[in-house]
Amino acid sequence: MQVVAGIDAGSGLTKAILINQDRQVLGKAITKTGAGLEAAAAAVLEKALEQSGLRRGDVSYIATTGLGRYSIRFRDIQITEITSGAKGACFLFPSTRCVLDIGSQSTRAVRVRETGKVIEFKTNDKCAAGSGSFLERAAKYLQIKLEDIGEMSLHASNPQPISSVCAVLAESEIINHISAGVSIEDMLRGIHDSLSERSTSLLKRVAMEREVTFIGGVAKQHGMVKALEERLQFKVNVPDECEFVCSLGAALLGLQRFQKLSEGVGQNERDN
Amino acid sequence: MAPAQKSEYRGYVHQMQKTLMVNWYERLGESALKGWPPAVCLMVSGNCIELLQAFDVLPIYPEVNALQLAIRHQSLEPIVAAEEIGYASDNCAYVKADIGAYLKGITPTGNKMPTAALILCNFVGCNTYLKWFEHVSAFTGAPMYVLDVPFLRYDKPTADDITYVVKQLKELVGLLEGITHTKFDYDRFKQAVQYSAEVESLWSEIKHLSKHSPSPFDAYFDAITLMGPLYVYRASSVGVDFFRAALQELKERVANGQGVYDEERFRIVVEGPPPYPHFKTFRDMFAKWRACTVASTYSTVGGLWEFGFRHDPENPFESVALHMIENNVTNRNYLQRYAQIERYADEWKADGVIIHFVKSCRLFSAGQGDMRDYFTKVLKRPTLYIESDLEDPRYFSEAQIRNRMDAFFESLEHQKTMANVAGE
Amino acid sequence: MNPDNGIDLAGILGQAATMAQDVTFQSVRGWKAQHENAKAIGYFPVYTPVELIHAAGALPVGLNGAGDQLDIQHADARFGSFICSIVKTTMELALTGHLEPLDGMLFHSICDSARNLCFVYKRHFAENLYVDFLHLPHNPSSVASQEFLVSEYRRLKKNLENLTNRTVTDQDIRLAIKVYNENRRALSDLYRYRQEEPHMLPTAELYVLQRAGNFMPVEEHTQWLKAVRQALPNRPMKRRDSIRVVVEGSFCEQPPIGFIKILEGAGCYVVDDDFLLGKRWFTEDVPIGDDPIHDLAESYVQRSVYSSVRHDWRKPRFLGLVEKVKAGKADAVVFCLAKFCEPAFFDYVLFKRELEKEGIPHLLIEFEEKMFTFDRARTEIETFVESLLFE
Amino acid sequence: MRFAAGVDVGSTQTKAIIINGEKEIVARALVDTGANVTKAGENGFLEACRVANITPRDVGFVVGTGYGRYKITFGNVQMTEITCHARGAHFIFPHTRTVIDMGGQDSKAISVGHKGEVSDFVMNDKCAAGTGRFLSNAADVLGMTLDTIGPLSLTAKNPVKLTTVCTVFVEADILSHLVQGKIAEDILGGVHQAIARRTISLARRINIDPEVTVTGGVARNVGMVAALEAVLGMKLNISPDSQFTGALGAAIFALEKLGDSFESNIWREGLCK
Ligand SMILES: Nc1ncnc2c1ncn2[C@@H]1O[C@H](COP(=O)(O)OP(=O)(O)O)[C@@H](O)[C@H]1O
Ligand SMILES: Nc1ncnc2c1ncn2[C@@H]1O[C@H](COP(=O)(O)OP(=O)(O)O)[C@@H](O)[C@H]1O
Ligand code: SF4
Ligand code: SF4
Ligand code: SF4
Repeated sequence: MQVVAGIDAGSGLTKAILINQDRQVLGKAITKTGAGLEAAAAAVLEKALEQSGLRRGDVSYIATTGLGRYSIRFRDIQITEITSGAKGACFLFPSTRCVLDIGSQSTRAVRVRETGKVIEFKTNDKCAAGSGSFLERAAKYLQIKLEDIGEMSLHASNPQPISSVCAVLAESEIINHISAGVSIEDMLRGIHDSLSERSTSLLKRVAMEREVTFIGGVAKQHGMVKALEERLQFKVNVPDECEFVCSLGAALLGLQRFQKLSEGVGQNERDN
Repeated sequence: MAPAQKSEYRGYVHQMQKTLMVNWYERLGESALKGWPPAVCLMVSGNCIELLQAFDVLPIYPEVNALQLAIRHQSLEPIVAAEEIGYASDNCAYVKADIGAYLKGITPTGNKMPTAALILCNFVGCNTYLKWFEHVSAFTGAPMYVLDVPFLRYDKPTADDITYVVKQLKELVGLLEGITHTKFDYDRFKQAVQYSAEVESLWSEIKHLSKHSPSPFDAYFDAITLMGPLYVYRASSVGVDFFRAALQELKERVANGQGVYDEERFRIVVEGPPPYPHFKTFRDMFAKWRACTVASTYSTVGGLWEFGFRHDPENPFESVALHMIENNVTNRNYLQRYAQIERYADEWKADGVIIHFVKSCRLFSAGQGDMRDYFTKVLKRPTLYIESDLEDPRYFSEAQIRNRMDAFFESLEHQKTMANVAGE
Repeated sequence: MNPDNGIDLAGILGQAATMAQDVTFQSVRGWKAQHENAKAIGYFPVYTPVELIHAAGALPVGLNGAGDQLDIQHADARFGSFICSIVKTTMELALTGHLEPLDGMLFHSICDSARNLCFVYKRHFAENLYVDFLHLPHNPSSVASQEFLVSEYRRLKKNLENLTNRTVTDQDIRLAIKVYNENRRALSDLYRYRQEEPHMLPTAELYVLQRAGNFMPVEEHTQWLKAVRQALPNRPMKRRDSIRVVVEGSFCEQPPIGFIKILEGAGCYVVDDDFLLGKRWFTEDVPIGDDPIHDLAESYVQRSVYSSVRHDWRKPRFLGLVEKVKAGKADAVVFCLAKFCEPAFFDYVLFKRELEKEGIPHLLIEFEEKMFTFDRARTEIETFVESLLFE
Repeated sequence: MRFAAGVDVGSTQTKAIIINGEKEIVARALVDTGANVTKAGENGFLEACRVANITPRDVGFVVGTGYGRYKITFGNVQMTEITCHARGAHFIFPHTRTVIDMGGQDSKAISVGHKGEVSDFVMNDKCAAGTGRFLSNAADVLGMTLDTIGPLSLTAKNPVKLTTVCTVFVEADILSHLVQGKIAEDILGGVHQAIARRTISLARRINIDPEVTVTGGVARNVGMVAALEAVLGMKLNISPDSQFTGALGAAIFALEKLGDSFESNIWREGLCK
């Protein structure tokens, strides 16, 4: 049996997934990244192995992705989270043509081919506006739990838009809304509306096509999904376990690469 | 806090202005339908409308279209459309609004706009214009001619500068002959230049009226209203009639002691284009303090006439060239702009200068920090610096700007009170 | 500095790397110490007639900002938000006294920010610094534009004569044209070599080699370039699994060298670029005839490389880019645009449109000369490379 | 007794000061602004009244200032915090010619005339980069409190370089430094330096003439003060009341407006329970 591991070393969480040559998932695990990227990666890999009853020696190939992909010295290959996210999304939803990934720091729109290969992508990097941390701060500010945001936003009756481009300054706007008596639900929906507006425009910049698959931590928020669907006027795919999409993609790409290598194709030497 | 004051006066001039602009748009609409008369796209700054008038060619001013969209709160949609095809969020929003509007088929009046028979890029200072018109030409397929105007790098244009522009103007004549299938009529050109000279005298006189206290009109907000006819009708008898009537009306106001505000508290010089998407809000911030703008650099983008320059029917080509090179704010160098503002502040007896930094427009804004430095530190003029945009509504942060404006006027008031105390 | 036959490639490259970003201008100071009463004239990118400066016996000094060598502390107050970094660092260099070795500074009509910078310079420094602005014609289709440029060059020549206190003869200019033709040829040789054997000459090296030329006499620089060219084929270098790209958009503000390294490290062979474009802005030798100023002007109008700050509506720039891609057998274009560089960002739209028509993949990366971490850029470039490598 | 009050409703915290006819501070109050600006202003004012042991009606005149000043329903007049900070700083340090105010969401620099009047000012624009909020975020990421980061930053040996002064992105930046094994002192040293540089670069737009007084909540941070002094190369005035400077300035204006009268002409019954 061939076993390929995909490890996604993110700033907050590190995730690992194991697949076999038939692209079946053998095990997966998640852990807090903490200070040591490599240690977290090793630990999470162990956990996944344990879950699937395998040993380290069984793993034929390790692909890493995410911010810390270079810090994991025991990798065989590193892949960016954009490539692996697209791959993972397309594996889960084969008709995907565009992937929207909203994480804590950035929002990305990716247009892909059937194979999951990236054709074009755009990231927002000017400002933290329009990404997950914006929501995190809002939650903190409104003193509600992150997990509740999605649900609450669904119950909005009169959403209030947020116009500020800055996550920090948007707080002042939030304050204004609150003192004007706007409900928290309406405010959250307003934030989701502004986020989906920005995401839609990002999607349009990569020449959006259907179907759209929505991944990243923010995809967990139902309210956000709904706001996005309303703006796009069509349904989007949302994977059940969006946190594993990137590690899955990495594992799949790793498998591809591994099989190629076994056929004797030259080594990719991009690392250093 | 003093109650906000109603600031706008709405006179006969305003009605007439509206009619004139509506007529212009209607003629453009007609041209779009019938394909005649031909229309030429050109830039407001240092425009050579005289030459177009001599051929009866209609001007299209993309900037005027863009600002109309912004004033009507319709600029965001085209801007976003343009960004979706690759324009950067920091590119000049005038361009984005114009291109986006073209892509989406939006026009300021809802009428169709004619395809330009010629994209005449009269390069007068703004490098963005070159890009803008190249893009319009690329998207519409219309032919383009760049009329290159050397930047005014010294106090006066060189003889070579003038020769260069005159030669190009003559090439342009050939192009216009081709478009209109008519032979160039030198006398008509001279006549057009003659009209311009008259309009310029009237306009200049109007601008000097704001030296009165109270000023009969606001030389930023109201002046903008008068600027449309200045670009579209300058070289025609219609323009002469309009500005004669405007001068008459404003003179009457002066005679009756009518000002923008009953009690004018502050006299201000404004530098930089206005925030069109928030025009009214911005004006109200002045009105709250009864602060009247007595002079503005923005009102000289089309031409700078209050210091004496006139088109000259005896030397029509040279004077058109001189207008383009030397007598509009956009082609004048930065230090000349400082001098212009200082002259306003001095001769128009202003209490302070407000610099409106516009993110879109590097022509105006690159270096305004230094300008601010010069006015506050060297000339010791109270100067306020605020930032927003002239077309993109997303860059106007109302609370922040209001805060700065209030603080500025609070300090002006304080200084005035103390000067009075000292004077007593 | 004169490399013998036992060429010390590493030595030259090392020296170049040190010089490339030296904001204290040691080599310019050294040159001035050796040449009594000689002047050094700085110039802002892109299109400077360095030949005229050389002919006046002065040292042309290319200023490409201050990279990450200088913290902007004073210039922000002059050029605020939404203005590119090179304008600020060029101001900062002057405000902090770094430009003391220079006697003059030239600017041109490339963009509104650079132009206004020229006049802000005049206000602050004109007392000790000759500051001039050249209007380069934007209407090359008109016969008048060449005449105009001749008049502009003559004006510059006169000003330089006043500054250096000597008469510049046609023969001086012809000689200058000749040495710059040689320099350009040597540089083109290296470019051509890199295009053929990109693994043999990393772009980061070619870049510093080029940039060092900003601060040294052109004749010496040419010798360096030739020596390097000779030594290159003997290097032990490994071929890598990379894609061939053309870099577009860095004609004025320059990306940090670390950024160029990242670009290569993430899997790109740069087969053509517009870094330091001012060094190579004629496509052919400038002819050496009876009226050398006329030859220079004619070359600008007829034979200069396109860039986002040169306007020639006879031939759109996007066609130039496509040609470049084809000539370089490139797989893709990477746009490296300086943050807030208006000309570059405008051109991107039409470039993109044309590349898509031609089916050429492209990527846009924004940089600032003073940036020093490249994680985001690296991720994006890698993704792009992966999108071309993985199928 | 005559009393006048200044209430400074800031973006982060609300400050209230009550002074008597002799311009002596009789009460201070500091409350978090939180979500309800109107309430924050009220709470601050009531708290100050409580401390002073007087009723709201005893306060003859109230000047509201700060970002939320328009939401102060019980105030007589509103003035911008710029004017008030200049006045307050001048009151505490009469030789002040420059005020650097560092608050929760913005920073500003003010040129002050001999009588405490504003002659010029600048503020940061649209971006919360490099403000007090930036510091609190940095503290959060490192799991520390605002009180400790300043002193700790003073012990930095090799301050790190920050990529961004964006208040939001800084979290990632700090995390990546942590990942690289940088110690908290050095990270904090870098954070403070970055803000100091940015603030001074803003302040250079006006004339930074001595004496320079730092006001606003961030002035309570010794690390910040040290960093500012290092960049500027001069000593700075810091008052223990730095955060109250705006409110104090407002109170002084209020006292002037009150003139010789004692009583409020505004009915504050709603506030007296
Ligand atoms: N349980 C949850 N419920 C709602 N939102 C969540 C949840 N977990 C994470 N998020 C959102 O997702 C973001 C993190 O997304 P993620 O894709 O993990 O980011 P990254 O990979 O960039 O660290 C958070 O900022 C938050 O807004
Ligand atoms: N004890 C403290 N030590 C250090 N910094 C503090 C302390 N208390 C408050 N601050 C800083 O002061 C800021 C609030 O300042 P303040 O001037 O009240 O702002 P605003 O007027 O905008 O509310 C906070 O963001 C915090 O960074
Ligand atoms: S505006 Fe806000 S989110 Fe954007 S850079 Fe500034 S602080 Fe960061
Ligand atoms: S940059 Fe300025 S002058 Fe040029 S088109 Fe834009 S707004 Fe007009
Ligand atoms: S980088 Fe771009 S915007 Fe800046 S000076 Fe150069 S050409 Fe102008």
